[in-house]
Amino acid sequence: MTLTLEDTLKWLHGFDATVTAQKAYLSELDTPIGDGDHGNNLARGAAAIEDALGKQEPADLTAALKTIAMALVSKVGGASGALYGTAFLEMAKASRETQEVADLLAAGLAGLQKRGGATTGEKTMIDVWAPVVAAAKAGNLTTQVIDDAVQATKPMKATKGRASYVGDNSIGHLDPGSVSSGYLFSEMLKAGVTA
Amino acid sequence: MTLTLEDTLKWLHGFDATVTAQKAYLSELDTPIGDGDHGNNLARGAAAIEDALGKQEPADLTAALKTIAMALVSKVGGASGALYGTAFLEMAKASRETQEVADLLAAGLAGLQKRGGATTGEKTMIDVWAPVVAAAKAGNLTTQVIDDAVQATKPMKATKGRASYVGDNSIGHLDPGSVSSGYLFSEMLKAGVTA
Amino acid sequence: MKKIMNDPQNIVPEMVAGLVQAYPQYVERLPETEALVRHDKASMAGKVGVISGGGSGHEPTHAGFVGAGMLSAAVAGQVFTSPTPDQLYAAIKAADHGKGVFMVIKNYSGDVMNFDMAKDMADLDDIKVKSIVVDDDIAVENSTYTQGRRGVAGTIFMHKIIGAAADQGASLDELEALAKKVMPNIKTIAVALSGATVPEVGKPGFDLADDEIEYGVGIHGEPGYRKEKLQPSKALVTELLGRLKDEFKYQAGDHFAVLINGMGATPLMEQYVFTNDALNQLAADDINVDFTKVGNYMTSLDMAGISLTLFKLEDDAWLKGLQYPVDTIAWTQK
Amino acid sequence: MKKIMNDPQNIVPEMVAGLVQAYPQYVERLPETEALVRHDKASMAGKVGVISGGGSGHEPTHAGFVGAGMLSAAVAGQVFTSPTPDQLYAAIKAADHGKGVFMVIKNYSGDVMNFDMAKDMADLDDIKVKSIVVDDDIAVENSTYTQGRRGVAGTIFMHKIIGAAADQGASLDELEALAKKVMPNIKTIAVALSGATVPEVGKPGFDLADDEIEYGVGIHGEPGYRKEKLQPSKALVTELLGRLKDEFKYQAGDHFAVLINGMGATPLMEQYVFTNDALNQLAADDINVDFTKVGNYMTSLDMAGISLTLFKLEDDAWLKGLQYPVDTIAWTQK
Ligand SMILES: Nc1ncnc2c1ncn2[C@@H]1O[C@H](COP(=O)(O)OP(=O)(O)O)[C@@H](O)[C@H]1O
Ligand SMILES: Nc1ncnc2c1ncn2[C@@H]1O[C@H](COP(=O)(O)OP(=O)(O)O)[C@@H](O)[C@H]1O
Ligand SMILES: [Mg+2]
Ligand SMILES: [Mg+2]
Ligand SMILES: [Mg+2]
Ligand SMILES: [Mg+2]
Repeated sequence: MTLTLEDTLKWLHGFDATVTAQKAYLSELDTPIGDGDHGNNLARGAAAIEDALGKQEPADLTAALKTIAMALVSKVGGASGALYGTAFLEMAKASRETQEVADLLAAGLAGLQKRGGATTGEKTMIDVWAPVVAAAKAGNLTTQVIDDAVQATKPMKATKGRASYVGDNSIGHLDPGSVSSGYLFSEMLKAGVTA
Repeated sequence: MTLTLEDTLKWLHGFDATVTAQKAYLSELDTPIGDGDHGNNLARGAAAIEDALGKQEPADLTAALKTIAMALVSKVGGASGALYGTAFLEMAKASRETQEVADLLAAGLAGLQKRGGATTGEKTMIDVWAPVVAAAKAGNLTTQVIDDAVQATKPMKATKGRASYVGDNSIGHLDPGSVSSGYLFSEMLKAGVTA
Repeated sequence: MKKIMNDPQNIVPEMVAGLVQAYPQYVERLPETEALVRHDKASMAGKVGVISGGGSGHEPTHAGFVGAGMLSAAVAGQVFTSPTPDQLYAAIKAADHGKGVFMVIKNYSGDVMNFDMAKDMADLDDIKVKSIVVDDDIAVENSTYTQGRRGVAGTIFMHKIIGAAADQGASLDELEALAKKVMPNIKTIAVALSGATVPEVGKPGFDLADDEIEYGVGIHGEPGYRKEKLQPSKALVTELLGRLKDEFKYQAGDHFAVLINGMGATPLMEQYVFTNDALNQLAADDINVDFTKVGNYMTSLDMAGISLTLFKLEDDAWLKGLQYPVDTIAWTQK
Repeated sequence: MKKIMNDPQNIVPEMVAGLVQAYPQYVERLPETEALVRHDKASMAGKVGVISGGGSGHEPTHAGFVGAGMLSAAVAGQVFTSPTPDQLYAAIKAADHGKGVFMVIKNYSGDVMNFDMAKDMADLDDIKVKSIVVDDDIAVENSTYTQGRRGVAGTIFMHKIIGAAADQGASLDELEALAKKVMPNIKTIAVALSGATVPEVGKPGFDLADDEIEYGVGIHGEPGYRKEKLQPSKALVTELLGRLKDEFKYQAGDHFAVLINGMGATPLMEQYVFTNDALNQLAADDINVDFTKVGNYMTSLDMAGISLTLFKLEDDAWLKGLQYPVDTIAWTQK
């Protein structure tokens, strides 16, 4: 399936609403193994996206993805600002060549990996993005796939990001960035974008 | 009655013991209307007196009073260090002329008033020293006189010392320096020094 | 009580020992005292000495201000207890270089009496000693019949002005005249978010509920004039600056120096937010703020809170005094 | 949570505004950013710019170190959140005077990524940018397979050394080589008495009981390696210095600089007591301490606690770098 401007706006509005509603929960997840700001960071990002999309009314998919990316890059900060910002920037770039959902998400994932240097199994959002992209490519992305990927970060030991500082104590906690990435993809499905 | 070296040592040992035992109580009295250190200040003084008397074995009354004064002056600090130190210094000076208890205490009181500039009714230790000296001169100093003087500081409004900073709120609290002065004179009576 | 310390009874000598070990280029300890004298002896030659001191628990006051352009010596008493006269006397002797010694005393009966006794001792040595009693805390009612007002954070400005003048060769009489002119122009008021815990006591001097603040507190746990619910920074500024305004009756166009002082446990971030609100309000009132300082200067152990000091710059020379070069542990400027 | 603030969401811009209003002689704000650049432009001419930045809540870090001899510019992110690349890019542009810009980055994935992105942006302008990632916190296990160690208080020494070298005309390559040589010689470890409360969160990142401390905590509420009952200062020194000793394997006669850093709510009095114990122990080990600094430099909001940094002075030039003149809000020396 291809990603349209309209679906993208619907998708991001959904994501922004969820992230805003889950702000406290996301920050709470970030407390035992991080610095307790993931919810605040993303809520700031969500507000910035809403603001930017409202003001700029992007003309096409590329413009929309770039607007989202710039809002994230310039308003979030922290690891997640750089990562989500980079992912959407890479999706924007790729969208000039293809609008295929799986390809766009794959471009986002490649950007994430370049920026953060993490691979799967390190208890980061890569552990959600990678299986989601794989499923999208296979044409069978479901909420089940997403939820399983999120839950799978729980027993992992973090070796990248702030959670790595607590070593073995990171085991047994969900990775906050994976949970928010889970919201991102669930909201995509909810917006009617299938892959 | 005249003050002897022996009685003086007995008196001060009694005072030191009482002050040390009442350290927490005296500091507590100093908390609502002062800075909560009167007990610690005097306990430090008591230890210094014991130490100095132990080391120096004063040969006569004047030497003993001076030793006590110097221990107080150099180890206590705060208002009470200056005041008690001055009082004993003036008593030491006077003791070269007279050993009459009432006269010695009167000399101490004069020193206190010169040093602190307070008169009766300002909710300071003067409110115990002044009636005690008056009673001593009249030859009828009793624990009752002392206790009454101490209790009389309770309804007063402080206009000198730290307690004056709380203005009307100083009303209803015993003055800590008056309580410790009460100990001083009660211990004097207990040591067999009458006046 | 949770404090980084060993035996609370030794906290002052251990603190002084730490300070001297850390900063031997600034301060030296006088033998068997908690009195610290300036290391840079050359900077004192031929000048009036300036000393200060008081109870401990207000760090970096007073030892942090010993150095060229500020204090010649400082004496640390027990926590919240004025130093003893023998130690003050030792500081006077170390600070005297033939021109006499000026003492900056905070207005507490204990301090005043102990400094007085030290002066009496110095008199016997024919060392000329004069002094100023700092009483900048407007939270306390002023009256000639009482002890008067407390000396608090504004003391730092007095140290600076007197230190600069002494460094430029002012005589003892000139310093006294300057201090007397300056003093009524320095006023301070504070708000506390929590009480201070004296190490030997082990519990705070006053208690505040989780959502309570207290206006007008002193720097030794002295209670203030009103408790209320926690207010936003802007409202704190309205209350504190409002009181200062009433005292100064300041007019548009007046010139002031401002000191925003953290009480010990209040982070700089909060102090800067408060600074922003205070300076905005002063600008709205058309006040010229020619000099600002923000930080922990006159603390009260682990008390959380802040004080606001205004210094009315009636004389141009006073601003120059604040800007004059100084080289101490806690205040250095070119 | 009791803090002096207005809306927690605006705490960073309000803090930055307060800082700039208080100290216009040191810093200027770049339009529409929380990036501050040195006011004294002449001091930067013809030299490599040095920038740093990171989440807020560590005041006076980073803006407090902007000035001649130290940083050219600094960027304040949200509380405990690395700044965004556009603001870092603005700081790079302001700091560049034709010789390129050196970035001092603390080792957090967010910081590293955002500074990287800023460098990418500067590349498009042909501004040469190099950097060091500071990772001095030995509480964290080191490994090339992980994020590695955190950057904490030792960062201040890196700022100072690089700032001094840049001021003396070192090239970008020389600064990079210097930073790489210096970095493994700076190591830090901390102990907390209480957690830090992020204003927007409203409760502490971790809880400690009334008699509990935690060794090895980070500066963002990251938990440490062990909780135990409150210990005397001497015992804290034994634990923290013991860990540093193990890392450095130091020998009698070695030369070190020492930074004792308060975490925000810890009074100077306690810091000096700890300093005394630390310097006594180092002296007992026959270590030469050539430079000491004590105070709140790399704080963690309202956390109570202390960190101990040792910097092994393998090269005489490094001590000279620490002693080199500097003129900033938080570190001034002749
Ligand atoms: N190197 C990395 N690669 C991929 N994801 C990362 C990396 N570092 C951190 N993350 C993700 O970022 C999340 C934390 O984001 P956030 O709390 O907003 O930033 P910060 O860690 O700077 O406070 C983590 O839960 C993790 O999913
Ligand atoms: N000017 C004064 N004249 C007489 N007594 C005074 C004066 N000022 C204070 N005092 C006495 O000193 C007592 C307080 O002593 P203390 O707490 O040891 O000293 P400080 O007030 O310096 O903390 C008061 O309770 C009061 O009795
Ligand atoms: Mg986080
Ligand atoms: Mg007292
Ligand atoms: Mg006292
Ligand atoms: Mg963060």
